Formats: sequence, C-alpha cells, structure tokens
Amino acid sequence: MSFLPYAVAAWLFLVGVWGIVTSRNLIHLVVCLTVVQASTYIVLLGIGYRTDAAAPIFADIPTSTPTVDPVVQALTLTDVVVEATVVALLLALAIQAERRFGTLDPNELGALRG
Amino acid sequence: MTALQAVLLILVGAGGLAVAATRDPVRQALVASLFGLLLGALFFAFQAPDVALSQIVVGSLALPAMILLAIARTRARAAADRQREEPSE
Amino acid sequence: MTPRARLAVFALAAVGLAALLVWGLAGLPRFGDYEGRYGRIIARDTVPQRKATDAVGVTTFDYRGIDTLGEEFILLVSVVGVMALLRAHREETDESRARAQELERIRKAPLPSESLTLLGQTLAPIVLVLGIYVVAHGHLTPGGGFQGGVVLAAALLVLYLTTGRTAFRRLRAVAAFEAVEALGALGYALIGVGGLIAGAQFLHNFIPHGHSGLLTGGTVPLANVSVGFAVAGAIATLLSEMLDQDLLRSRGGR
Amino acid sequence: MEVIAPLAVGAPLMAAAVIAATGSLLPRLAADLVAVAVAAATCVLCVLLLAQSSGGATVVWFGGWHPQDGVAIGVDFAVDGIGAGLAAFIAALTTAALVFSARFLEAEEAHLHVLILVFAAGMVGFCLSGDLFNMFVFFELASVGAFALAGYKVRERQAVEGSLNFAVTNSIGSFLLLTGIALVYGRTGALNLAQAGQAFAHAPADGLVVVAFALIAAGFLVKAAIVPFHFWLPDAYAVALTPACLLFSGAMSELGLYGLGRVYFTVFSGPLGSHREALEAILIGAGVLTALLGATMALLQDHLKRLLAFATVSYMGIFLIGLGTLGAAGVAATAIYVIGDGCAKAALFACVGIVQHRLGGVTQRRLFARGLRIRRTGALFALGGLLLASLPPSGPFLGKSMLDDSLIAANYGWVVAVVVACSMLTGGAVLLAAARVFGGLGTHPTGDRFSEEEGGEPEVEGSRNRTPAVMAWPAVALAAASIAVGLVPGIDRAATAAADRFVDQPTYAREVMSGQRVAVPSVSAPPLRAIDWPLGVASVLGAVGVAAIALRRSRSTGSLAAVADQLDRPLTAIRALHSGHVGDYVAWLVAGAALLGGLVALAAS
Repeated sequence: MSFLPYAVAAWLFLVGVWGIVTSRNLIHLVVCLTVVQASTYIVLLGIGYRTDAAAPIFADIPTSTPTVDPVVQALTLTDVVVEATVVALLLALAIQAERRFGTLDPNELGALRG
Repeated sequence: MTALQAVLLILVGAGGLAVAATRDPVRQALVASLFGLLLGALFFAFQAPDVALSQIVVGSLALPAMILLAIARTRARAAADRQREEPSE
Repeated sequence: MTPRARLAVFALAAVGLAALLVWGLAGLPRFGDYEGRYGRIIARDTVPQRKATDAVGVTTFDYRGIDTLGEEFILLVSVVGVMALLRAHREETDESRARAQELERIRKAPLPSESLTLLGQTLAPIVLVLGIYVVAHGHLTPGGGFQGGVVLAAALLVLYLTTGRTAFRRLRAVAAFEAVEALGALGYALIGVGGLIAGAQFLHNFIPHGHSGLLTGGTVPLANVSVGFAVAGAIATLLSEMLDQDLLRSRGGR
Repeated sequence: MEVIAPLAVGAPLMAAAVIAATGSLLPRLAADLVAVAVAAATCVLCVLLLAQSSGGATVVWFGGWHPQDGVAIGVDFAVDGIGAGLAAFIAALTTAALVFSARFLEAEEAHLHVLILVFAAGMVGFCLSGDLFNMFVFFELASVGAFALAGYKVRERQAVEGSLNFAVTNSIGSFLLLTGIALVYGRTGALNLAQAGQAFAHAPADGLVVVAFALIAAGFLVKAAIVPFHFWLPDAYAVALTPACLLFSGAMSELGLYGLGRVYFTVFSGPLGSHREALEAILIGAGVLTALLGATMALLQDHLKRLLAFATVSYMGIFLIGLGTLGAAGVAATAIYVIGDGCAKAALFACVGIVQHRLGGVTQRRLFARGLRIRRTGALFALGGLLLASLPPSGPFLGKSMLDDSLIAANYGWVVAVVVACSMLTGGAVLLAAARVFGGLGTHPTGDRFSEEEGGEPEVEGSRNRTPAVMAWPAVALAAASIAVGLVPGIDRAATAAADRFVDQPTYAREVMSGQRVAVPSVSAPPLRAIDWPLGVASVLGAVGVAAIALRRSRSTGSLAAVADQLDRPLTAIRALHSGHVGDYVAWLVAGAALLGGLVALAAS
C-alpha cells in the first residue's frame, strides 16, 4: 500500500507517453505531456510526505509541530510553472503547424526526413 | 496512508488514463481540467496547500483555457478555409 | 515507422522503463517515513529566522530564491517565445488585406453591451482584490505570487474583454501585459542585486524581518509581489495572444 | 561578498528584461548594442571566473545561506575551471551570434535579442551551478529559449515541425532528469551536488542509485543527442535561425555532456566508481555508435544545415567517448576539443547563413556551382571542413590528439580508429559540399526521396550582392579562434589541471561544504605522442579523399560502385528511421532510457 503513490507516478509517466506515441492530434499530444509531468509532482510530493505531519505553514500551529518536507513543495511549485510555460509554447507551435500543414495529425506532417 | 489519499491516488491514476485516452481535443481539455482538480485535491491531502492552489489555478483553469483557445483558433481557420473554397458572395 | 511498429517499440520499451522506475522508486523511504534533514532544518528555522510563517514561500523566495529567479525568466522567455511564434499571423502578406478588413470590422463593431460591461466592471475589482490578497499573504499562508498572479491575470482579462477591444487597444494591452511581466522579472533580479548593494551575497534578505503579520519575511513579500506581477503579466499575455486572434477570426468568418 | 558569478547570470537576464519591457519603443540599433555589450561583459565575467579558478573553486551561497552541520540550506554556484571555461565559451559564442544577427530581418520588437540573452544566461547558470535542482531550472531556462529560437522562422513548415519535435522530446528528457533528481533527494536528503556526493560516497550501487543515475544520464543524453536519443537534433538544427544554430551546435548539445560529467563525478562516482570499467564500456559504446551514425548521415545530406547538424551528432558521440573514459585525461581532451570544434562548427553555420543570404538557398542541388561568385565564403567553408578533419595544428587537432592519447592510455586503442574515421567522414562531407557549391565539381546532385523541402527564406535585410560585415567578421573570427585554440601555449596544461579537479569528488565536496579553497596544483600535460601528427595529417588527407571519391562516385564503375550499391539498402533503412515523426522519436527515447537503465544495472551487478 505504501508503494501506491510511486506506482501511480510511474503509471502516469507511461500512460502519458503512450498518449504521445499514439497521438493523432498535436493538441492532444501536448495535453498528454502534462500527464507525464504530473508524474514528477507526485514523486516529489510523495517523497516529502510524513505520516500525521502538518503542512509546513506555521500561521495557526506552533513552530515545533512536525511538518511534511517544505523543500519538495517549493520544487514542485517551480515545476508547475515550468509546465505552464512549455505547454503554452507547444500550443503556439501546434497552431502554427496546423496553419502550415493544414492538419494537426503528426502522421501527415513529414516535412523532415532522412 | 489515509484512505482519502489512497482514493485520490487511484482517481488520479484513472484520470491520467482518461486524459490520454480522450482523443477529441475539446473533450480532452475538459477531462484535463478535471484531472487538474483531482491533482489539486491530492496535493491538499499530501499537506501541500501551496502546490495545490497553484495546480488548481494553472492546471484546471489557465491551461485548459489556453488549450480551448488553441483549438478554437485551429478550427476557426479550418472553417475560414472551407468558406474560401466555396465562395458564397 | 508504421503506427504498429511504433507501438511495438514503445510497448517493449515501456515494459523496461516501468521495471526500471519500480526498481528505483522501491529504494525510497516508505511513503510517510521521510526523515530528510534539509526540510526539517528549514521547517524549524523559518519562523525564528524570518518571522514569516509559510515555510514553502520562504523556501521559494529566500532559501532557494535563485531557483525562482530562473523560473521568472522561464516565464519571460516563454511569453516572448509565444509572441514570436504567433507573430506571423499578424504579418502574413497574403492576408494583410483580409486582415485590414477584419480590423476595420472590429473597429466598427459595437462595444460590449452595457450590462456585460457593468458585470465586468463589478467583477474585475473583486477578482483583483482577491488576487492582491493572495499575493500579499504569500509569506504567511498558502498562496503567493504564482497563485495570486494567475488570479490577477484573470482580473486583467475580464477588464480587457468587457471594456471594449478595438484593435488599437488590443495591441497596447498585450504590449502592456508583456511589460508587466518583464518588469516583474526585472524586479525580482533587482532584489537579488539589492543584497549585493547591502554588502552581502546576491539575493541576501537585506530588509528587516519584522515581528509578526504582513510586514515580516524581509524581502520575501517583495519577491512575492514581483512574482505576482510577472505571473499576472505572463498569463494575461499568453491568454490574450491566443484569444484575440480567435475572436478576430470567428467574427471575420461570420 | 562575491559579485562576479551571480552577475554572469544576472546581467544578461536583467538586460533581457529591460529589452522586453521597452519592447517596440527601443530602436533596433540600441537593442543590438545593449545585447552585444552585455554578452561581451558576461564573457569578461566568465573569463575572470576562469582566472580565479586556479586558486580553487569559487563558491557562492545565494542569500548568504552557508551550510549548517553538513547540510546545504541554500543554493550555491561552485565554479571550477571546466565550468567557468565552458561558460566563457558560451558567452563568447553568444556575442558572435548577436553580432551576426544584427542585420536579421525578423528581429522586430527585439524578441530575438531577449530570447538569445535568456538562452545564454540559462546555459551559463547551468555551468556554474552546484545544486541538482538549480541545474534543472537553468537547463529548462535554456531549453525553453531554445525551443522558441528553433521555431522562430514560423513561416517555414520545417521550422515548426522541427521545433515541435525538439520541444516534445527534450521535455520528456527533462522529466526523466527531474525524476532522477527526486530519487537522489529521497535517498540523501540533499540537492547540493557536494552534499549528495558525500552521502553517496560509501553507498553501494543499489537499485535506487542505478535508476537515479540512469534517469539523469538519459535526461542529459537527450540534450546531447546520443543514439537513440538523437533524432530531434537534425530536425531542429537544420531549421533554426542561423544565429541560434551557432549556439545550438557550438554549445547547447555539449551542455548535456557537461551535466552528465558534473553529476557523475560529484555525486555518483562513489557508488558507481567500483563498476567503472563496465560503465566506461557503455558510454564509449554509445559514443562510438553515435559518432559513426552521425558521420555517415552527414555524408548523405543534401541540405547544408542538416549536414552540419549530423556532423554535430557525430562530434557529440566523439565527446561522449572522451567523457566515457571517466578520467581526467579524457575530460581535458574533450574540453579542448569542444571549444576547438565548437568554434569551427559555428563558423561553418555562419558560412551557410552567408550563403543563404547571398544565394538564397541551402541545398546542394539548388546551390550547385552557384557559389563560384562568393569565393571567400567558399574558402572559409572549406577551411571549416579541414578543421572538422582536425587540421594540424588547430584546436580540433590538439583536442583530437589528446583524446587519442587518452584512449590509448585507457586501453581503448581501437576507438582511435573510429575517431579518425569520423573526423574524416564529417570533414569529407563538408569538403564535398564545398566542392559542389563553391567549385562546381562533380555532377549536379539531384534530389532523392529523402530530399528536404527547400527552406531558404531570406533571413537578412539588405542587398544580396554583398555580405554584410557583421556576418563576415564573426565567421572569420570563429574560424580563427578554432585554429588559435591549438596554438595557445599551456592550454593543454591548464585543461589537464582543471580536469583533474573536475573528476575529484572529495576535494569538490570539501571546497563546497567547508568553504575551504584548495588551489589547483599545476601539472604538466603529457606531450602528444609521436603518432598524433601523422594521424592528424592522415585524417585531413582522408577527408579530402572521401570528398574526391564521393564526387566521382556517380561516374565510377567497378568495385567501388559495387560496394556503394551493397551499402545502399542499409543506408536507406537507417535514413528512413529519421522519419520526422514525433511519436517515433518518443518511442525511441523511451527505448533508449530503458536500455540505458538495463545496461547500467548490468554494469553495477
């Protein structure tokens, strides 16, 4: 049972990549990438979790309260923002791809070969 | 691990599959928004409220909005092309 | 490769990667048993050292502030990148005539109805205040520059959508959003330089840390505000870059 | 107070923010001047750091958060000779690229300046950082800038497709890298390289260590375009704006290998050091495969930028061979080779940029014999080919010779043959193109089923009848720099001393964690072996020979043609694998990661 978070993370990684490999639509492909990235959030936050500990925010709790790891949360925050930016860029590229090729299907792009 | 965490984890796992398996982009954007909410809920359950808030505003609002706008843009263009091919004026 | 061959390669590889991930992740401490000292030191020291109460916010903006500097500029580069990538839509020569017609049509199009404008003008200040609140309390409670910044972006967009969008205003608005983002990122970097000017290291927290309440954490709230600007500007630019063209097109197509 | 290292990253970032904020208000010339001045200043700062590095690593703790009780609280820059040297090289290339782009049409609203400056700052930060997650952040900063630069010419279909392939594959690589970093943090509680290295120093190579290393290595090798992670590179480099190409092929790919070396030596050399020989075999094997594939593909290309992109792939393989010896001699050789070869490739890309401006094309079939009227560019291009073939006594020659020597010393003598063959083939590919385009030799090449679409959209404003000075001078300067690297007295000694420190985990950890600078002892670099000079001459002659044979191939009959026909089918199959399909590339990427993990697991068992 305690392996569940990591199993879910590995599952999300593979499911997301499966979606990318089999995608027939670039926008669909980009969204699948966010699933892959979600796997990294779960790994990071799962590592820093401590049973029965509080969130690392001492607004209403005494400073001696055991808390979960604040570092991984800071890292995940950064990670979330990185996701948004990469997705925005990829969406802009997908829009241009549709414009240049008249399709969003990766199977029909193919201006680059060999 | 609490029961809530376990349930949310399983839901997130299923949600990820649903996002990847939904091939129609518009429906996928909505599923992805729901997936973002589930992730946010999971992060609350992991005692990470800062990340949860971020995930909710980015993953279930800003990103789906961008995705829908991108879809609308590509579709509008396709529609405009069709119109150009069948001149109505 | 044919789709079938691609799937076969992937399936084989995925089995291997899954085995690898499971093997590696199994070496981690059991879920819930993490005992790393780094996080515990930070959780212990945040309040005594900085008087602020959100250890995550203080980690993001003080202990590991340089990561956030990089992140602000990731936002900047993606905003500039998206604008550069979508610019051809604006300039395409074979479309310039159609484009001029569209602009003309939009200029003549009626402004949003009064009730919509009223709704926006009521809604925007509320969202704006909410965003400012979330940003301002980032060092105390969950939330901060990122979360509040996205909320602020929503407010900016509501204002922009409901108070009319002539082509002229649109160009101005996007340029302003981009400038807000760049100035936010610049502000964060200048906080870092402030540490140098104060005679200490880059990103040194050179402002008195206060005792309790909003005016604690030294530079942390200031960093939160810069990030709030940067994120609000970035998200507003990204959304309006994608949004406006779409409106133009569906109007033009009708 | 340490000012130089933070400003080396901060200055270009702040300049970029100012340019972005002023946007269209800023006159073009002002944006050019600011960007070039800041890039040059960054280069000076990095050179100062390099000069300091002989006295030991420069360690900066941001925010003044020094380690407490052996735990790093904050994030540090730990600048040693290799890191500072690579950063200085990046800043110098950036300066050249910005000068080169001064006449580019598509720089309205100064977007191009912002992208290049931020991209460069990300790469410099990556070189200086001493923290795993901070390295990831700067890696992403550089990557996102690079995605935008690769797709900058949005009107060309190939640019859009190449940039998409680049962004999707490299993002997945980043997630692998981040997962590996998370594993290290979960085990050691440290993100700091030095602290994690101390925690791992006496640890066994168990599952977590093996997988963490494999994931981090896979993430970096995607950027370094090592087979089978390499597919995206030719797609992206062949279509990017020329100034971006200078930076991509000269510096960005190399960063992946730098990251791999940095993380291996500071963090993983403890647990994996006892399995070093098997690990060497894996890395050198992958390097050999990459070098051969890149060189072969380069020879088959019609598109000049794609040709240079595959030459880059080949050289990434050669550099991985150098790093793969996992010793100081190999690292020193690679460091010099990277700079010598990076300048040469950047000069070649600059030449193609000039060709594109003057002749309006980038494929050999279109440009055949049309380069006769730009002989000076042709001469420079051919010189670049000779440099790739390690023309003595240039920088690439010195690097290659040191690499050959280190391979012989590490009992990998047979790999020397691969290195020589690849420098012959890549140099030959460039000379072949030079002969066709600038000399009109051989027969007019025709397209085949792999032929690229022509993407010669004009990039530069101004008359097509002359080459702007801002384009010509960077090209000349880069080629001159490539030669000069081989002539600077004592450069081999300095590189060897810096490499000794680069591979020294205990000293690195001590300098970072206890703040004690340890001066780098001066060493004497072993003199080149007697065989190096004949090998250098042989590879230059070989390159000329390869070009000559390829020129004659269509006319020749007899045994040579028969051999060529035999090769035709396997070559076609290999070329067909480079399908341009992002799904294919991702499938190969996952396969590569799984394979690498399996091999490292075998090595550590």
